Amino acid sequence: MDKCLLLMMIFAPLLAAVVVLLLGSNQLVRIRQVSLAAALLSLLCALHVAWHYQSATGRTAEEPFASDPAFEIRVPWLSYLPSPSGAPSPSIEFHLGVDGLSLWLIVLTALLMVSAVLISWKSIQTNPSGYYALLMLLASGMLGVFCALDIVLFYIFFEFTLLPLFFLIGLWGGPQKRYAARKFFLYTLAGSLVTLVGLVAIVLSLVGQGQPMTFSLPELARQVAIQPLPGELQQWIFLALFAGLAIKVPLFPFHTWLPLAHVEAPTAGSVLLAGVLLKLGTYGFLRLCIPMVPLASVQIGLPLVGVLATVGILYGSFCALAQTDIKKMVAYSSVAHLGFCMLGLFALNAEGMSGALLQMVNHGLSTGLLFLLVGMIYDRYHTRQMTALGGLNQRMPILGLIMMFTCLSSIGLPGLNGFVGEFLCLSGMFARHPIYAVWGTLGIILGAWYLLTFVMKCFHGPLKEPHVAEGAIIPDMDRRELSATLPLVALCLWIGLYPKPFLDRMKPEMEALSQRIKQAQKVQVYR
Amino acid sequence: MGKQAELLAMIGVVPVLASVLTAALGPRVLKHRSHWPTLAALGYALVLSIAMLFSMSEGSSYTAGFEWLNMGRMDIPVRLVADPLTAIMLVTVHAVALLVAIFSVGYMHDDPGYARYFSVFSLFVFCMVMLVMANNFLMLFIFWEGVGLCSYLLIGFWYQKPAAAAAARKAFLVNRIGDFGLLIAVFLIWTQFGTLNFAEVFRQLDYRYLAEGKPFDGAIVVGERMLTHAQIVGWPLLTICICLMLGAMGKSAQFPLHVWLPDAMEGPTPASALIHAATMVTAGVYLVARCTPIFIHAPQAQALLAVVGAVTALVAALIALTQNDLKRIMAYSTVSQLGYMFMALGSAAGNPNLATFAVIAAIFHLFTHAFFKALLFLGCGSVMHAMGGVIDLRRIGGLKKLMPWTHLTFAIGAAGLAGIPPLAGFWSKDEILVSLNQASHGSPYGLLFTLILGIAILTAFLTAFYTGRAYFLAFWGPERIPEEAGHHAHESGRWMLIPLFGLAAGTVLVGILFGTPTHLFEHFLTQSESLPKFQAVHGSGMIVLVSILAAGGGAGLAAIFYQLRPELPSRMAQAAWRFYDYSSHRFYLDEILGLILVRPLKGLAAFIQLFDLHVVDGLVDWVGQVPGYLGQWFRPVQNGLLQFYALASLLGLAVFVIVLLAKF
Amino acid sequence: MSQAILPNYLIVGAILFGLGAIGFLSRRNLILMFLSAEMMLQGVALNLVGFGGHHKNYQGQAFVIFMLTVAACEAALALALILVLFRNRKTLDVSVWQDLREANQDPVQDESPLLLEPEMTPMHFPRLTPAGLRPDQAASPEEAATRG
Amino acid sequence: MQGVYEWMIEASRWVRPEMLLLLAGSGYFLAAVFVSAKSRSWAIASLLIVLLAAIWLPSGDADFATPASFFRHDSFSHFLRGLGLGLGAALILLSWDRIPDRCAAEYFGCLLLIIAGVNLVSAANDLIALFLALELVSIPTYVLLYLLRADDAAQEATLKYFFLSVFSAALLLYGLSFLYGATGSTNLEVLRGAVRQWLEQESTSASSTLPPTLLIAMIMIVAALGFRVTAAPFHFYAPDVYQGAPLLPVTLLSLIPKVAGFAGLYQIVSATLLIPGADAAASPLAASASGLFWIVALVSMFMGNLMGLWQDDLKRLLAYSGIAHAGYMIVGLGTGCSSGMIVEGLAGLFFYLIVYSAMTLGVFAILIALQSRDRTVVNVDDLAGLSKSHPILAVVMACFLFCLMGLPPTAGFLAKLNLFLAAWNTEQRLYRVLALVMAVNAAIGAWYYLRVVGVMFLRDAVKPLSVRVTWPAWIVILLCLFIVFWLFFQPNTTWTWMEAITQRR
Repeated sequence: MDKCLLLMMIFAPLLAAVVVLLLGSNQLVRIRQVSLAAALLSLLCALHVAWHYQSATGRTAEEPFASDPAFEIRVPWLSYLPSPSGAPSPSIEFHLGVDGLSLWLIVLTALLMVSAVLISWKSIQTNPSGYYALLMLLASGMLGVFCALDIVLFYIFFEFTLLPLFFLIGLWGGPQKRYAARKFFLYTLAGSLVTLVGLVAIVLSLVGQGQPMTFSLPELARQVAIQPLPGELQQWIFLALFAGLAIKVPLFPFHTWLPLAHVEAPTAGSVLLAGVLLKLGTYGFLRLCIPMVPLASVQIGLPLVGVLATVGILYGSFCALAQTDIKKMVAYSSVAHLGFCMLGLFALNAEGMSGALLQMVNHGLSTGLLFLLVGMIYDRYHTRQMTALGGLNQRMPILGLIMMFTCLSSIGLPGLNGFVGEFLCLSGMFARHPIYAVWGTLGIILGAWYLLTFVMKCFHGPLKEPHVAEGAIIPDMDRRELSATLPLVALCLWIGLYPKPFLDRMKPEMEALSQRIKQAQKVQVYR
Repeated sequence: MGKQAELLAMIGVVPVLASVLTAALGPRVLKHRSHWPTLAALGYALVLSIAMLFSMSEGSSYTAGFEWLNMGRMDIPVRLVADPLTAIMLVTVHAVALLVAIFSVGYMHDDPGYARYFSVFSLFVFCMVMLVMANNFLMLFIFWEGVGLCSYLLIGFWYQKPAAAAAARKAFLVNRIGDFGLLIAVFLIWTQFGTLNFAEVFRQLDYRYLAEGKPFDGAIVVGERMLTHAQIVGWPLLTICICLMLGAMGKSAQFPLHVWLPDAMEGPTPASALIHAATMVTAGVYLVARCTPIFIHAPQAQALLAVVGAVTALVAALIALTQNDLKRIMAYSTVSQLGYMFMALGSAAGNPNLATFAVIAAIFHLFTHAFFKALLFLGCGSVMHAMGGVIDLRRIGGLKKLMPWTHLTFAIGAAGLAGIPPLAGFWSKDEILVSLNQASHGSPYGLLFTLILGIAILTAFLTAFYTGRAYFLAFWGPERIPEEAGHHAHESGRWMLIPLFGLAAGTVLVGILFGTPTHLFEHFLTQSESLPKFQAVHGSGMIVLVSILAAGGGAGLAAIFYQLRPELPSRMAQAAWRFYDYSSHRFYLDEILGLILVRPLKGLAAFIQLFDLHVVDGLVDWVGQVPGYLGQWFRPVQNGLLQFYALASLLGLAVFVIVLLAKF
Repeated sequence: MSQAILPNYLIVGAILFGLGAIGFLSRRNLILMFLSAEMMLQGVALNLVGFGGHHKNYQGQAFVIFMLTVAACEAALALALILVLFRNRKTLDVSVWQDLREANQDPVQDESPLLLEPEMTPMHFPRLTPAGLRPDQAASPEEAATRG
Repeated sequence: MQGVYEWMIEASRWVRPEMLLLLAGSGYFLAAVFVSAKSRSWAIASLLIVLLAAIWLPSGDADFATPASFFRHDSFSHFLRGLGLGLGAALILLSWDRIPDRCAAEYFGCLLLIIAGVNLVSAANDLIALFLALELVSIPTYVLLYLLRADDAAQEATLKYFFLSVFSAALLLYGLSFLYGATGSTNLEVLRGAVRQWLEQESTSASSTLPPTLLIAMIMIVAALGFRVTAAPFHFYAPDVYQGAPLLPVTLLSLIPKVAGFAGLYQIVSATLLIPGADAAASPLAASASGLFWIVALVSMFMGNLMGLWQDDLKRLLAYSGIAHAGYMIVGLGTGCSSGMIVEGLAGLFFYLIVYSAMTLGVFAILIALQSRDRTVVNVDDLAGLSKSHPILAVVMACFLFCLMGLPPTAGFLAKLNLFLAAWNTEQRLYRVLALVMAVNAAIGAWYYLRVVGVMFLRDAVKPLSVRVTWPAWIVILLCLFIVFWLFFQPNTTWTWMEAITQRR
């Protein structure tokens, strides 16, 4: 039963996509129900996995991660001829599993899917079957990335997510949707193809060193630990991986597709884009770069990412400050927040990396929430201009409250989720390289600046609404919208108030990874 | 131990329960009874904290606590600790909070956000007590931001008012600058000491080692590095102290980060009384006092602290001279008094033996200030409530007869602030002056502290003067009542008067009961384990005399100016027109900050936005077009001529042949 | 065949092949181009025959036979095709066929016209004398035309 | 030595299906003079004949090759003949009702001959047979190109294809003549033995005495067959011819010559370069050839993709796409030149060839299905609004295009992945660079495929398409779709097969 859980979680949305397509666009109610049911089923599976997940003990630098065997699925998929040494036939596998690195991201994805379905409930009227089918496909892809433990399978899911999102943006997006969709697609695709070369290089360089060929990520991590790749090769591989992942994250200066895609995407698209898809990049760094090429991560990753992430934090914040379009502001704030995330990741110690992972979840929650709420505002007023809105707190107190909450969570107020992540990221980086951390910390001032300015302009002060139809009273959040947001709010609070259960489940992996880095550095010194 | 632990836990838990309860039930169920959970909780917590105070002789107490965050070397439990310093803070907070809460019942009674108010109020008390009970820097930081949040929420309580919304944002942002410093300090402490626990850090910095000039036996293991004592005590400690100080400056509204506090008066007056006068703004003072063992090792930082305090005290007092808004005067006065406390805290620079006395002086002033400043604010609130929200001294006056009780208590508070003996302010201010006087003798910074002492005395004089001015203008002279007052123009009700009486009693009594006459406060506070060994400092008669003279002089001058010879002030103002102008415009500090900080940053933001759009994105687009250009470049090859195609193929072939044959 | 002769075959073959290639590239008359290509094939044939002699087996010659067959086949097709093309454009110049090219490219203009521009004047075809007439009695073609 | 008769029997023993096709094709030409039948009848007959040929196809289990035989049959030819017949059947289905009755017999006859030709290329065991088979593909193709339409464009296309094809045939023959000259035999098995012997001598003697004739032969053959597979710089005709000729012949042109060309290249390469047991590094010829393929692959990929960016004409676009894909496949060929790998470049090449056939056929099938008398689909923009008028077709088309891009979950991804793995596995720095170049090119290529997707989905038609897709077209389209996905989800069988066929020789 447990073995099938991951399968069910990933393929329930896929099945729903097919069903929805078969239903056709006329049966709007059915379509929504099926999609919601699939999303909920996925979420239930994810929660079940999270609940029964056994945190591994005794992770070592040699074996920094491996799936909880209770949930692992491994089926050969594409086998290559056996190596001359007579080892078993190496094959690309359909290898799913869950470990401390992916657990919370899986839960986050499943949770955000439910919200995404709910938020699209009314705002999508044109061709709903296509829309929901794509949404469901996207869910499958995203869950697949986090569950994949085979390097090729990982990449397959990684790439696959591009397709549904391309159509979601291109078909249901704003006025510039075609440009946005194309840019998003091509930019990220171009990067990730280079990443593919890097992945191939990892696998085959190990074969070149006489290791048996394998595509399994845990297996590769172990091989790399036993016999690290030569330093120069590591650097090349790092750069190749960096090309795709940095665009996906997006790190400054590779971020320009993001504001465009965010602004043009429909609300659910923005939510998932910010909430999950950007995490694919950071997750890729965590899953691929750090364990496979630890030395290059220290040698070039740290200075490169350190500088870019720091610049990104400040740069993103300043850009957000200059925006009058709310969605664009949130989009730029993502650049800043992911800067924190990357800063923590490349602190390369347990604190920083766990902070980064937690920050991924946090960003997913709070930026996801922000996009949901902005979407609600847009649904009501059909504008996202700060200048056109004001004092909405009086019209919609609940929305105002949740927006306030979300902004506070996003600016890293202690007691809410953002703080724990940012704190761990920055403290990790501070221990590694204080200068980056100090500059990064400046970001918390700027973050408060633009978000509170937004709250002040739109929710405080005298009421100012753009023209709405005669006699229409703009309603506050209804039950559907509340059920889309409240679970996220609750999770924000939980992580903020008591992060330990979240951190505990990633701890063995994180400490093993940091151990791995230390080991790599040591080997370097002795060489 | 166990009993104390329970006490501590209860003190922490009770207000938050009240807050949650009010938030959950307030709008629907409790409505106009929303204050009861808060009052009950605060009352209960006050009793508990007094019990705690009395059990303090058993030594510091801890709760067991639970793991909150544990990752890598970062290990942060939620664990409460109480030592005398905490106990005093707890009692102060709870006492003032309870009285202010009672006042609020009357003051806020028909506000639509009644429940919201009390919910945030309780939340604030929770954060504040947790702040003082935290046993490590991270917990402290968390609740440090927590009180900031509550402050933000209460300043922006009437969010419909643009001014309130702007003030709230300003408060939060300016505080964030301070928090930035504090956060850096936390990181530095963590990397330097490998722990964030107060006791652990202080143990590593034990004063004895420094006094004896010995290095630690062994070295401190910080991360992978081994640091010797000398390495820690050098610039890292100085940086830590300056960063801590930055944090304290933000929260305690020290120059130049004080700009948020006067604006914060947009919030409800009782909230101002509690948060922006008595408790939250003193968190910075508490932080520095708590970190005395660190500051001792960085005399430069302490001197800087004193300088900042002195500048703040003087500037704020000068601004307060000419303000017409009663609450604003009080706000500047708060800033000024906080500057006083900073001066005191800094007075131990280069003179470690004075440290404990300096802390005692500062905390004592904090203690007394809480009473009389809360009293003054509530008095303002009472006036405001009666005057229909108008508090401009040019429009009200002669309220003596209309509001006798308010007048009386306000007078007591004003006298306390001015430092008229034997009220509380006199004793605490005296101790600070003594401490400064001591610092000006026999420390490396003697000359500096002589100057600061002068500033302190001048400030004392100015304080007495502007307090007197406010008092006389509001309560004496011909009766002036603005039309907004309407039917409210009468003495406040019981709910509002009782706290006034309570605080007035406190103002009268705490100085005599705990101050120099009895030394109770001193004795109690010296039990703190983290403070260095106490060395009694005896005040000189000279200082007392100067202090009394300054207070009396200032008050007397005010009486002359605003009661006996009302035409004098305007003549003075004309004579010193430029100064008057500067002062009444708060020395244009907001404008200057806006000009050198806010506007450049906004300009930068606009520039970066354009840069992003045109340069970064333009570059990306350009790179995206490169393949297209290259393709364009190749296109003429496909010119449609058959023979050209054949020729090109043949040329390609020839190249292959040549290249490959050349290889052999 | 002795060793020494093979290079001669190869050289002549290469020359033929090269000449053919050059002709293919430089001739603009479709028929001449095709003949040039045929000439390349003759070069190959010479090569094959030479090698066959060198290796003392018949495979080279067999190859040549097959090759010639194919060449004949192609020639038939070529002539048919060229006929169609000529009908369409009234010229055998290959460079008139450049409509299919990369969009927005200018057509390549001839600087010099084709040297052997086919005369488009009416041609005089010889006529066989009809049966039963003496050659001198046969009418001249012009007369025949006027007679209808 | 056998008698001529036995020799002929021996030679024809393995090619019965092809003989059937040839006979049928020739029969058509003859019958057309006397019989006037509907186009559909010819199509049905052709389909039946192809099916019969497929049934007759000997199984690929055993290797019947004997050194002397003119033709041979092994798992490689079994696979490629199957592919050829499959493509033939698909082409017949696509032509179902689209051929005017007047030239139907000639059309289907030529088609059958071409199928026979492509099969014989892979069955040939002799240079002469190889050459003849290749010509058997070419010559009917010339006819097909202007059989259906006799306008200027079609004539020009035919002219260009014909002349350049003849030119390339000359190059091929020149190369083959040197191959024969260097080894003394036209039989591929004998040739292989000779090269092997020479290599053994080579390894014992110190000096490198590679006859330059072999190298020239290699280059000439690569050039000539590069023309068939549209590899740069021998690709020039492709865009013009594709643009000018009618859709059906273009479909054929984009598939059949590629299959035949790669089969021929593999035949030559496997005979002269892939010597089992010989160390790749020890063979200077293999090193030169892989260098040659490196350049050809690089230029093809860049030429195809960079030029593809500018195309509006769909057929021209697909021509450039074909050039680029030829480049990818040549990467596989080049990596295949060094032996001892786990992931065979050659297996990757043939895997890619299947996927390429499926996806290209799919795209062309949809284009053919969309043509109607009053509304032709010529330019990319003509596809606008396809998602509204033919939603399913648009989605299927998008699948093919994503497959061409190489995105998961389509077989295009695995095909590219295998080539990546192969390219990296050669341990040659140059080929690693090529892997990177492939990645870059895949990204560039994505641009113009995506443009088509974008036009189909994100733009509305000026004049919507209203054509009904016929069932034979649906069969082909869905079959291609099935292959495109099936090879992604169940690649193992096919991949193992591909590895097997390339290991056999």
